[in-house]
Amino acid sequence: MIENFNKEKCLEIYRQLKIARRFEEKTMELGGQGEILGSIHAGIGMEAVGVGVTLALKKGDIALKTHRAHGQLVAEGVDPKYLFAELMGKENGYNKGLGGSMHLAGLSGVLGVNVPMASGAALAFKMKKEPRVAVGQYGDGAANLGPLHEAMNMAAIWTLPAVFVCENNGYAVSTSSKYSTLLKNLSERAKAYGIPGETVDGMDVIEVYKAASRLIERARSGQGPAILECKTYRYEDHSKSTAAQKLAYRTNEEIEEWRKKDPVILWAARLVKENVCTKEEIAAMDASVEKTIDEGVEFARNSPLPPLELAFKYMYATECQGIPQRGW
Amino acid sequence: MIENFNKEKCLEIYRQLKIARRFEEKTMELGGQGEILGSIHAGIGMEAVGVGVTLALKKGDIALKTHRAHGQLVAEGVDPKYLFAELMGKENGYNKGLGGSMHLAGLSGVLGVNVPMASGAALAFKMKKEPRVAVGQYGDGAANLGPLHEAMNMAAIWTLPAVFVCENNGYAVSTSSKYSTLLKNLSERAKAYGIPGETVDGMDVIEVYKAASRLIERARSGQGPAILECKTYRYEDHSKSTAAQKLAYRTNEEIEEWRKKDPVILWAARLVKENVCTKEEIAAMDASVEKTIDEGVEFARNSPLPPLELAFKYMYATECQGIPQRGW
Amino acid sequence: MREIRYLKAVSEAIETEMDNDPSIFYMGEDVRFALKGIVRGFIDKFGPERIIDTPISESGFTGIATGAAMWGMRPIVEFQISMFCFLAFDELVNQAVKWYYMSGGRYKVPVTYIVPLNFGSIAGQHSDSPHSFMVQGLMKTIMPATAYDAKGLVTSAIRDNDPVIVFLPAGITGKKGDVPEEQYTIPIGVGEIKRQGTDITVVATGRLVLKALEAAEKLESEGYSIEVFDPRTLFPLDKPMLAKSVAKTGRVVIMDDSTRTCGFAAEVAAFLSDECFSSLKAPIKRITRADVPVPFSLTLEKQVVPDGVNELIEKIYGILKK
Amino acid sequence: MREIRYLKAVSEAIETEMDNDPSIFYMGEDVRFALKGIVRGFIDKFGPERIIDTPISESGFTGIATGAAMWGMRPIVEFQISMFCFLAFDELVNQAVKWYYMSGGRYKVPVTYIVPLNFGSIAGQHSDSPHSFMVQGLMKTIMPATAYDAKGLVTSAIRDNDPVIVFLPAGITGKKGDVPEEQYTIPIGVGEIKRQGTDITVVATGRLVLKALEAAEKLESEGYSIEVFDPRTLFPLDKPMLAKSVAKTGRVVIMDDSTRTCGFAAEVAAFLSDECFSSLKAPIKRITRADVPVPFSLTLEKQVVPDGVNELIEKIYGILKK
Ligand SMILES: Cc1ncc(C[n+]2csc(CCOP(=O)(O)OP(=O)(O)O)c2C)c(N)n1
Ligand SMILES: Cc1ncc(C[n+]2csc(CCOP(=O)(O)OP(=O)(O)O)c2C)c(N)n1
Ligand SMILES: [Mg+2]
Ligand SMILES: [Mg+2]
Repeated sequence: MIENFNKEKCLEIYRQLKIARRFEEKTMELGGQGEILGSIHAGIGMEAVGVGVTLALKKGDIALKTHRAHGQLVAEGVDPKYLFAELMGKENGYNKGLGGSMHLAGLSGVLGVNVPMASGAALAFKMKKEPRVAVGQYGDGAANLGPLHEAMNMAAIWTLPAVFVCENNGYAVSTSSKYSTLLKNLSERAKAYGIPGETVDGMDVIEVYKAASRLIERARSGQGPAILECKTYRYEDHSKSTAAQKLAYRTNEEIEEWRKKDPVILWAARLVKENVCTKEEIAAMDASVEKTIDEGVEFARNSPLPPLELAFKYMYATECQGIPQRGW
Repeated sequence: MIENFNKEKCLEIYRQLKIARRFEEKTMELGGQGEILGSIHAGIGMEAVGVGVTLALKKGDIALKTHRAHGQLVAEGVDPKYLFAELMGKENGYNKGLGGSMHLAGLSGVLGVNVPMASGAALAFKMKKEPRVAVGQYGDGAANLGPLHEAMNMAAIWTLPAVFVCENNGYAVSTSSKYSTLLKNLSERAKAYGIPGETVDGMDVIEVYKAASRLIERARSGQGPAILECKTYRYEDHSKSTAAQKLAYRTNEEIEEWRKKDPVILWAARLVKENVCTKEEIAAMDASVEKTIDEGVEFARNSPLPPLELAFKYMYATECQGIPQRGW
Repeated sequence: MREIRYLKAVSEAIETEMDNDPSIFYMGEDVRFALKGIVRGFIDKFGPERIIDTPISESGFTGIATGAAMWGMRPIVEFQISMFCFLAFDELVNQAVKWYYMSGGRYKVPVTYIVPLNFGSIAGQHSDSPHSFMVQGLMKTIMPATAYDAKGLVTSAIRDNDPVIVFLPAGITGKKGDVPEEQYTIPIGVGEIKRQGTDITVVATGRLVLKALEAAEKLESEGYSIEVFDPRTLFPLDKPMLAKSVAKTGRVVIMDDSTRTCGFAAEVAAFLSDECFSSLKAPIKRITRADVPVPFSLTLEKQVVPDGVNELIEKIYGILKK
Repeated sequence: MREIRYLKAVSEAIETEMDNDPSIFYMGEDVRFALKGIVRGFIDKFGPERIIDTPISESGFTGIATGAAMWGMRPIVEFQISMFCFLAFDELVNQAVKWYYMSGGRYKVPVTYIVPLNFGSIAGQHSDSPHSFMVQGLMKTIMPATAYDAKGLVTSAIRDNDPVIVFLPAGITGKKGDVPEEQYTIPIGVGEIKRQGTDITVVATGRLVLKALEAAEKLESEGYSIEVFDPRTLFPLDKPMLAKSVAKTGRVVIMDDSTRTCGFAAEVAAFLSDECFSSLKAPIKRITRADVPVPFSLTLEKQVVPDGVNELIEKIYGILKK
């Protein structure tokens, strides 16, 4: 047993890590082929953060994610088929084809704003006396945005049930976090709000899970928010569109170093090594994941394009005469 | 001798404290009579901060001030007559009657933005290799604004010659700083940027001066920015317009407690007590200050109103055809 | 009917909605002490859980309201000064307005923003009337001109499932008017002909509605018949009602208290010059603020911010005396 | 003359100005690596002192640029994505634009902002063309349509002593055009008739200028004579040149790639319906984006963002075939 997880749970964690990875790899592949349009930011290499956080959530809790969180959404339980359909701009996509990768399922295209949004959700939970916690995730780059700072302070003074998870993958596009802050750990920013801040190995799903659980339960029990920084890494370039530029902001050696800590591979190895399951069971899980992914892609491919009027349908929740106006 | 200041300098400090006080008292008085329009935020009680900072500046240094800094401007050497003229909306006002109290001489009406502005000035000094330092002042309320946080971080990573002075007078309008932050000292926010933060008694002009000098010279020598928090107090209500509402967010006892630490009175008392000067010399200085103030008011009263075309004159520094447009 | 002040009408609308719906809360700077006079006494009744003082963090608390709304609350956000719309601009037009759409209908953002307007020797950064930015930003925007309209429109704003921004015009929030005791709604997007006339349609917003009525009164004695159309909702604009009025009069002056270029008045003129072109008998005139910040000196301010009556009479002479 | 790409023309203008004036520096996110392609190679020439990478702090670095400008520098600020105008909105329209005025001429803010525009399956928060907000905000706003105009206008923008915002339209920055090697300026506020015609004036901005020319070409074979007016500077608008064109043609279609309501096209229509009223022979038509965020699905995006050619031809038929 690892951390009180029985075999089934351990395998389930593996499934989550793996499907998160495979979903994003498939997305990049389909992007390369032009089947998925727009920009795609893959979180390949960072799965332990999303899955670790997901494991720490209880029913009713929410995690507002970054632009790199397609995989985390799948790990959380969103059926990949609706996400693929969204990414292909289809009518039965998760956001009806209106959002796409950068505004998927409530992920904002504007960095940092999910910290205020998560704080707002936490405020709602607190006001409704629901025992729920809201997690707001953000990158090392987004950490430098003012609205995020403002919201963290409010979350602190109002003792909101929120946890802020900084996914520090070392870079914001080409800009090293060693350049954008003088701090060694971004969790030290917690001192500006008088709340706890912790830093963990973000490549280790159990480390993330343990710290996240502790801070989430702390928040749930009314002790207020905290910052959890997870040191992690993205193997891919910043996005599908930047990859073509081959910007030399990091070395291949660095990437290879981090790959040695691969959260998916290491978790599988650990399960086998600690005799939690067999190689064959891992392989079977891989096959099952692959099937789900393939079915998802097929579903999306076979889904219809949205009707043209859809472009004007979801503008206002309460309709008013004369809007939205068309452009010609 | 106090802190290496000879008698002349000590008296000059008194003059600065006193004229800062009298300028603002007169402004409030004229505001009450309707001779000065608009909102006025008086910094009466807080003079030690502005004067202490002013003392610490060298030629070429700049201090971007808050909405409560009319007195500090005068202490810095701006002739009161141009400020009174501005506050009366006259043509020869410091801002030609276009700015008024809340946008006086480069003070922004938007809280917190003088921290980015001061950082920008510091960047300019650094790029031009000028040995100048920029001070950005802000209140305990303004401390919670995001743009300020963003700029402090940039000042830190770029090692800019800037010092950020937090004038913590305990309140933002009716909102206690005990409510708006969990921190005891707002200087602790410096930890979020990896820069030094200090807190001093903001009622003591020498304490402010000493700490400000140290941090300003530190910045000048290329060691980067710092936060200096000055604990202080405003005797008046938030502004001319809020005073009428008599909001009960603080007690008279509290005000009286702080009045005991009055920076102007205590400095005069100390000079006499430590035999730096006589009571008579203080009285003579008071009279001289009064004269300057009265002359300033007279000058402003006798100044002409601006010509109507002035409303359209200073919109663009490089003129273009057709703008600015009139409204009718 | 009972007469109450405009601000009291706003207050009543909010109070009654808060009585009836526990998911509504009110947040902003210094709202416990009701600095802007809108929620006077609310703290005693609703407590600090529902009357929430915020730190000075406009962008952050606007974002928090969005999040709270997405997860089931109905926040009302007060901006202490109008310019704070600028600090929270992304949160308003790029987040709150867009989430319902971007999420394909998954998230609703029922937030009401209350923005008191002001000018009069407070100059550059305190005198803006940023409503036209919100109109351009596609946010439902209301600007009631009377106490009656205020109560009904604010009630609708709070009940609406989209973000709605309410501008309270400078200078008229102390004015009294007939207001029913019971709660009622005025639909968003429906204007009102505040005065019937046949010679010219004056489109006026907010405080300028009252100025237009005053001018119309004066001109009546000279034999001119002025129709005054108050859109009440700036976005969406009640185009059918406006078109009908212009079909009758054929002449238009638009009076709005924001910047001229790309302001609300521009949109009205653009609409009319397309869809009501054949009705038009004269150039469409605008009376707006000048395209400069508001100067401090009162003498100069009057060059920039229209008083409303004189400028309008002059424009109307210019059109009708030809 | 030598042909170079539009983006290269922008780059050349900036490089030459930086060569000549040490007070100019360039700042933004990932500019050392020239992520947006504008300052490629600059880091080697000018070093990290003048090519400054910023953290992700749009409001803060815009404010820092303002401060640096007030104290003698001439910053150029690149926004990686257009929507960041919203995050820095206060710093742009409430600070940078207003300081010269509020200070009575004491502080100048000579900053140039470079905003690359984009759309095409990037949806809601990445597809905005926020130029009309800047026009409403009274900031000098330019949007060159050709490589030639780009070099001349960007040079003027950098030399201007006020804040000037430059929008680089989506899709056309890779297009080649004749551009002189030497530095030259095109005055801010002066438009250009890009094509002479007699039947109708098409006012088009940015990428839509090229679409208008394409449509005009097509329609010529059908016997229609189309005049294409490119304002080049959106604020201030070259009203005399526009008025002259409309005096000749009497008919107008305005084509602009921002939201419809209160957008640039609205201002153009409002101007014409007042000052050129007597010239007008037909309703003024607008082709703009629809008043919704840009949807992700390409099928839907085409319903919202005008392609330019087909919509224009249809509108022109509607007007001329009557
Ligand atoms: C406010 C804002 N600024 C800039 C961008 C453009 N952008 C998208 S992702 C990105 C890098 C973000 O870095 P980080 O927060 O560390 O997340 P990561 O991409 O490394 O996961 C940038 C600059 C944006 N989307 N929003
Ligand atoms: C961004 C912004 N928010 C709110 C205001 C309105 N306002 C003016 S002064 C003030 C209180 C400021 O408190 P603090 O920063 O502590 O300075 P103090 O007035 O106490 O000197 C407020 C809320 C403003 N001018 N700017
Ligand atoms: Mg990162
Ligand atoms: Mg204070």
